[in-house]
Amino acid sequence: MSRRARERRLGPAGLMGAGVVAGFVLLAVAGPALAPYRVTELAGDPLEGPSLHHLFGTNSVGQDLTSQLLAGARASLVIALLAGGGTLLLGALVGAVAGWRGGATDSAVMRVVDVVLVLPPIPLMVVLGASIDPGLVGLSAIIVLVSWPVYARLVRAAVLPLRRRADIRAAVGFGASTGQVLRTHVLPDVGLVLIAGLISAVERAIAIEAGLAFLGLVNPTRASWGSIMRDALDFRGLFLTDSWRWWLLPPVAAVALLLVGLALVGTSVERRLDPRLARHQPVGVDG
Amino acid sequence: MTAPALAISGLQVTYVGPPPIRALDGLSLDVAAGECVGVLGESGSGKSTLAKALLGLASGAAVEGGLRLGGADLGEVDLGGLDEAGWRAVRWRRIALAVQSTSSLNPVLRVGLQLAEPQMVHLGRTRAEADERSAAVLAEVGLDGEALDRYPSELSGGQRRLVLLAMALVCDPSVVVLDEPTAGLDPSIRARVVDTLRRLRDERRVALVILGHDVEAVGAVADRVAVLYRGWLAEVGPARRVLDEPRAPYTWALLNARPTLGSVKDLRGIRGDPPDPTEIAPGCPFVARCTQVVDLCATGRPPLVAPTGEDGERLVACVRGGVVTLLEGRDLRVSYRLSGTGLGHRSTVVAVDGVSLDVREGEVVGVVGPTGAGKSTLAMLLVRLLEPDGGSVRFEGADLLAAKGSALRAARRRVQLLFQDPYEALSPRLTVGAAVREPLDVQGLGLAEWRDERVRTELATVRLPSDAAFLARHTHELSGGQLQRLALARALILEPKLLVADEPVSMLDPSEQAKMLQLLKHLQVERGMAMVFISHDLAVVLRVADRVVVMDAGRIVEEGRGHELLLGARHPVTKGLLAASGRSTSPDGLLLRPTSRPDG
Amino acid sequence: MGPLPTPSRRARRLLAHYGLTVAAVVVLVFALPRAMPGDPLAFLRADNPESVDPAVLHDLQAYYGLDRPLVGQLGHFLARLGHGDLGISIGRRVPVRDLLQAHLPWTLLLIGASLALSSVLSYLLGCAAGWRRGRPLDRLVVMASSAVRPIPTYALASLLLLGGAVTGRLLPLGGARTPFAHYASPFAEIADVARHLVLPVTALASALVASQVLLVRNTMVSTLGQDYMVLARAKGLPLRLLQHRHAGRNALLPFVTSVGLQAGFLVGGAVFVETVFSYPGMGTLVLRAVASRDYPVLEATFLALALVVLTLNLFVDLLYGRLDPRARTG
Amino acid sequence: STSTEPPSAPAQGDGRVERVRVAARPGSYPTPIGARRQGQLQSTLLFDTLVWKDSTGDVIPWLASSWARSPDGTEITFTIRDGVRWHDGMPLTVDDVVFSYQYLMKPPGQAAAGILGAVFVGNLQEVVAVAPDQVVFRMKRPWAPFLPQIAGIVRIIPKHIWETVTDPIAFTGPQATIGSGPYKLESYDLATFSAALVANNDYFLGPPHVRRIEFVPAADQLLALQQGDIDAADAGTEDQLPENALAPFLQDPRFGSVGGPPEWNRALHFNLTKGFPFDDKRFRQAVAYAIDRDDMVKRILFGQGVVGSSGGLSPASPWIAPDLPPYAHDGAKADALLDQIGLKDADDDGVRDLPDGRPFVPELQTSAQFSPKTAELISEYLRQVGLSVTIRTLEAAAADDSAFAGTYEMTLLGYGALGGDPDLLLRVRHTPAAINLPQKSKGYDNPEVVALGEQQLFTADDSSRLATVQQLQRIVAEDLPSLSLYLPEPQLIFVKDVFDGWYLTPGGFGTVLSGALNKHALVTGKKVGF
Ligand SMILES: Nc1ncnc2c1ncn2[C@@H]1O[C@H](COP(=O)(O)OP(=O)(O)OP(=O)(O)O)[C@@H](O)[C@H]1O
Ligand SMILES: Nc1ncnc2c1ncn2[C@@H]1O[C@H](COP(=O)(O)OP(=O)(O)OP(=O)(O)O)[C@@H](O)[C@H]1O
Ligand SMILES: [Mg+2]
Ligand SMILES: [Mg+2]
Repeated sequence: MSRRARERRLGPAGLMGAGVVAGFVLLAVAGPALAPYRVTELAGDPLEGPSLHHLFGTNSVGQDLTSQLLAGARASLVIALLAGGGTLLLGALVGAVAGWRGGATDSAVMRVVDVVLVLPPIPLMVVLGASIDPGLVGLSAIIVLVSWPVYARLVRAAVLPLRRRADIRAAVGFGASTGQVLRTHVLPDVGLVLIAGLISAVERAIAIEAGLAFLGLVNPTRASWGSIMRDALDFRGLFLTDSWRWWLLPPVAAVALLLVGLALVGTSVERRLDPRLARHQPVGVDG
Repeated sequence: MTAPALAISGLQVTYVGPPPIRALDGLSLDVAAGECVGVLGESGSGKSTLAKALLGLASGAAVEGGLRLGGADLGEVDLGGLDEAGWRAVRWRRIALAVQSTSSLNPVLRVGLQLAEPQMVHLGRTRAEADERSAAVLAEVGLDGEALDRYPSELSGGQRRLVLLAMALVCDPSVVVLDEPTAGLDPSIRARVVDTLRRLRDERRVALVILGHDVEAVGAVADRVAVLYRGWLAEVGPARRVLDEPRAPYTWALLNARPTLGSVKDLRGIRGDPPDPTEIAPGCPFVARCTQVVDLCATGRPPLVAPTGEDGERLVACVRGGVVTLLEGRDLRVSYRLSGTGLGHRSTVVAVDGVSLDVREGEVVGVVGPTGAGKSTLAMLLVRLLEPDGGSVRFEGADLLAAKGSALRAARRRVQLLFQDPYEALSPRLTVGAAVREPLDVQGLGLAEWRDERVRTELATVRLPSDAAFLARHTHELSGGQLQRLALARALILEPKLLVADEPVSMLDPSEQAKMLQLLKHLQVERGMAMVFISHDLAVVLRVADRVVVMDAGRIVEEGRGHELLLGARHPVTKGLLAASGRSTSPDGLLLRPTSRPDG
Repeated sequence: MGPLPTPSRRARRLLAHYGLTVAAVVVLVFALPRAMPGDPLAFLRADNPESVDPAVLHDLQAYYGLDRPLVGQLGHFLARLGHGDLGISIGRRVPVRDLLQAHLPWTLLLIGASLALSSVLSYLLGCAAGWRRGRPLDRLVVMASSAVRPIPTYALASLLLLGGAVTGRLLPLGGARTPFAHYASPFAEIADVARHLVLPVTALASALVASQVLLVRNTMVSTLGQDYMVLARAKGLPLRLLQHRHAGRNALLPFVTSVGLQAGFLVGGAVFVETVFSYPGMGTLVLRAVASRDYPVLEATFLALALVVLTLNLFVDLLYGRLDPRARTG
Repeated sequence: STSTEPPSAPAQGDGRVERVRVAARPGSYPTPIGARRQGQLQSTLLFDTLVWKDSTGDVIPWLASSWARSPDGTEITFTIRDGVRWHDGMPLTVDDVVFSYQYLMKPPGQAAAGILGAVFVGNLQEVVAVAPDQVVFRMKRPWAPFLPQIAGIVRIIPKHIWETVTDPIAFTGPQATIGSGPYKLESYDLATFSAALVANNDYFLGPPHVRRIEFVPAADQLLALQQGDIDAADAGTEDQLPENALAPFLQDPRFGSVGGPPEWNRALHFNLTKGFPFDDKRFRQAVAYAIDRDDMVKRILFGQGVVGSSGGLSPASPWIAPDLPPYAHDGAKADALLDQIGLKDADDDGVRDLPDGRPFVPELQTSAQFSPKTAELISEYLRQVGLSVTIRTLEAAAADDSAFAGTYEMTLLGYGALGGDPDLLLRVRHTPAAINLPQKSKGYDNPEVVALGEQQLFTADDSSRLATVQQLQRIVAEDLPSLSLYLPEPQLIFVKDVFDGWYLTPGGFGTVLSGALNKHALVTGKKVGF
């Protein structure tokens, strides 16, 4: 595919977003090799500001924040991928089946969804955290188990009306299998929902990971962006000194940048999925 | 005369794309108050685009040209320079639209509110007043006022369509544009809608613009009809005249292509496909599909002008002034002298007696008649293989009988006769290859290789083998069916403009006959040939011909469109032929109206 | 819109469905605390190293009914619940009902205010952005929400706390009201409570707005391509009606659904915000109860929060039925 | 027109302090029996004990004006002050004193209080009033820390209220806070833990110096102090702040600060039941040598703290043994010890292996309640001597549970009571196996230590008790079942104008292990004396 063709597909904003995401993926892959120190290594004095030795300074015990940020890219992306993707996958599968099959399957699945949905998430995670071996995979599993119902309901709500739609009935009329219908009609149609869902699932995963650390509930990973934030906020003197500038802001910015990148890609893809979007021209905006 | 209620001049709408699509291309049309103009056009011709452009809704498109709303008491509005706010003041109050798609109703708002809101916004009515008016209009189009409390999803497709129609009327606009107003309605409701529209036009002097592809539906109300092809008007004129005697090649082709009541003709669309809307060629948009193209056609958009012999009411956009007559036989007569039975006493048989026959571009004229009616003789006359005793034959505007030398030679190339009996027409000495090649050799066209190549293509066209072995066979070694195809290939190799086919399928069994007929019709459409199709079997002729003449004893005793003959044969000869073809003269079962496309 | 239809099939089904959910929740709410590692008395002991006497420990276990088998405990719990008795907090030695009465209103206030504010804001901003798809405002909204959304709620709250501290005494940094204040009038009291709400609500609502605004914007955008928008425009309706009646009503539907869906996480977010701002809501109560495995408090708070979420969902379901006629017939 | 700001007049003509505000913290309702955390602290202000402490940390008379111990130390007689009244106006008598003690020794009071361990109850023969103003405690054996540990802790409760109370746990009404203390409970908010305590003008020491104490909710103590929401803040208790973070307060003349002896520590505990090498003291010593505790004080406490003593007590405690091994950071020694016990790097991958060749990867458990940095630092130090540690972080209650159950190999704990009377710590840590507490290193049951622990408890004579305690420390320092890592130095920052009589009581007061709200200071406004 030529550059121009790619550009047409994603648009400049989408390309930019894709670039950002790709950059982070690169960091995640190459990060540990680039890192000047080990994550927990006592590489400098406590609370050194940014310098040539420590580009992002050091934290309160003198660990190098550059190395932690680099390592965090991997942890956060893995969480984002495993937990965010897993959440959406599980939710979408359950939601699509419930919405598509309807009837008894639907009501049974939705009862389970509702119960999980109303349980307070924090204790739920403590319980799960105690029974699942913590680690990136375990943590992701916890996040998936707690957050999937939201997406199941979202996807189900998007799939439900499709069953009545003429074009999809027609496809069934041609003898298309459920799999084919889901792939060729349902998926593109709920694509918008899925993209929005993926972005929100990813950011929710990142936030939950960080939040769990903050609440001191489970803390299985020591090198995610969330745990850097947690460490920073844990330090009582954070706002009494100017250390928050190099300690708190970079991980916040990194998470934000990653998510903005994803959002840009998402909004660009949405245009391809829904050709009707092109039809609307904003009116009365200037007048 | 007062200013028209709606004046469109040079309207050009281009969807910006990419790729850019020129949906309307320089369209000009006036609609007077109390007049109903039908815009007829096939799918994608730009009807909905026109509707949107008229209300300033063509978003994503560049709109050029003039739009003007006028009328005796309303004052003029130049729609050209309006901004969104300006449009807002005009929409619905002056010009309203009944849209095509029933998904245009907002699913989450009650019908009542959707009907009321333009009244409240534009006319300052209270909700109660608006509801009262809405109920009245709904009743007028045949819907119970109870529908006001419903949501669109609770109405049927037809009911939603009526709501859309009523919605266009609630504010008493002076111009109403209706996009496919009757599609998907059952006949009684449709009649009611038509009735309402007539009343609007006559009593309230509303200017109506009806957009549609359904000739019957548009023809039912429209005073005038404009025919739209690819965003360009091919023809404008009083409804009956346009529909009965189409002048523009497109209109003519369109009307020929449409299914008609009781038609037994095989349906054939217009040849070729609509041009790619993304390519904006300079010439006539119909050029690629037209059968009467001349060089001039490709050089500029033909203007809408009154063709010769028509008043100013009737406008046609064709550089050739509309469909031209390819062949014009006038008052032809010929008689054969019979060999005397004795004493020098001679008698004559008048085989063709004062026959006049016109063949228009791309038209198939069927000639039927009992044996000995003079059909083959007429064929010979038309191609000037027989000199008539009287009358004239004009081909492509030139007198064929007077042609000489190279002019005649050129004319011979453009008119071909497919002989009734291929055994006779093909010399048994010739090989297949030589037989087919003969016309090229005679005309001295191209080089040897090219001719061989053409022979092979043409044989393939008539679905005969084209390998060397086959080419080397002698004609007498072929079966009757193969022989007939060979004769056809021979006739077609010169790419004639007119093919006179004399009983081209008489030698064949029914199955071969069907295949041959389909081939012939297909080639006729795709090559844009006109054809005189001669047969004594009315059933066959009706399947193929646009127009049929019935001959008996050298005279034309009846002529008309296929279905007209079928339904209303008057002459005993015709009736006899029909009976012979095994058809009832009153095919009531065929009287059902063609159903329009379902909505959605 | 007319009045709600009398208990229809839909309403009855809703009720049955919610009843079932509540039943499941009640049992889970009992099981969940007990599934966590640790026990409530361990915390007491760790906290007060002198209370090590095994006999004393046994007495305490008996007092709180912890020496019974689980089934017995469940039966006791259900019986208590039937009488409206929520038990006594093991860690704080006060009736759990009093604790709920003290904390629940604040959480309801915080969640309610955040939900109301964020809903109005996300709706307005989302509509405006979607309407101007691709224009600067839209870009700004998309970017800003993408940038704010992933910031963990507690980090955002902490940054706000810092901001609040920098601005001096303009806004109170903690608590729900000025302690021991005497108010001249009810208005003064309302103003005081409102001032304390500003920062927590800002923290919670910005997270909510950031996640909801995109949803509204996206549905708005897909709404704009619909045929009914073309007709609405054709009718010459003013922008306001186009945006809010025709596009907005449709864009509202997924938004309303998602509010119900977010309810659980809204409660979760409230925990963070309450912690940072020492806001005396359910969040702080739950967290402390989790840390001390205070079973009676955990049971009651889980149940209360689940009921809050359920009620919100019920409300959303009913509202959805009123907003979308298709949901009623379908 | 609002008066949300309470009248603020710090000091009045008589030098009294009208109001002091401190940060509200979690805790139970301030009942006199079994209250926790802030509730416990508040109950010391509402109720009185027989004796108390001042800024020296020494026991001073309180409800008892004097006391006398029999020569064999088994009998203590208290003389109760005259004219003391309950908040409801009833007089406080010796009967109340006797009732208060007896209430705690049998159900239902026993379970509710949980204060007096079986050891003491088993040792106490009787509590009787021997005169209208005298109470005598008779014990089987002399109970050395009786004054600070028993008489300074048991709140005297009004018999006329409590004798009818059958369920003291559920007894939390206004009646439950009627005591004889210098303050009365004016209001208490369950949601925010905010409370207002007002001076008891009929107090036996005269109207208290500080007239009103408010516990107000604060998101962050230092921020609240900066904002003027509170008048005193803990700058360091468990977490320390870098110097420059405190600079705005320390350099501002409006603020004063006062410190105290460090008494809370973070310690590394080994689980000896996990077998080799945890049950080998050379391994534990090697770990101690490997850990650079001075560096920890620098990095974690920003230098504001001290390295723990190998004997377990606070280095500032008067009971400390002077000649304990310091286990100063020494990598070579650690290496040598590890080599000696067979933890060698057999495959030269930089990680020591078990004698059977499997890599040795001990697990270090830590609670999410504390900063994970301590664990990370330890893993870094141990890395230097070839020990590769996995860190396992558990949610607070789960970590407690694990510490109780002994499901760890090595764990980090945080606890106080390292100053004051040594009994509390030593007995808790070195009692027989039946009593199971997290602070006790699992599997360490040296009979010699248990015997010494008992012996010091029943030694009335201070100097011989000191010798016992020091001997115990020496053994523990050698066995090293746990290693006290570091102790932060507590510091209180306060607004001078409001009240500057604050001090931090060495060894704590009541059962409160640390904190500034010693009622001696609040009532008298002095550091010592009345
Ligand atoms: N929004 C658009 N963007 C680009 N091209 C368009 C758009 N709408 C219509 N067109 C193109 O413009 C041409 C005219 O379309 P239009 O909808 O006006 O046809 P129509 O005559 O109403 O057809 P139908 O009878 O099927 O409704 C078509 O080639 C169509 O593909
Ligand atoms: N060469 C001829 N000489 C004399 N009369 C002829 C000649 N050819 C045809 N005729 C007569 O002219 C009349 C018309 O004949 P023609 O061949 O035109 O009939 P047709 O309509 O073609 O009949 P069929 O359907 O049988 O082919 C007939 O009466 C026929 O007998
Ligand atoms: Mg159309
Ligand atoms: Mg013939």
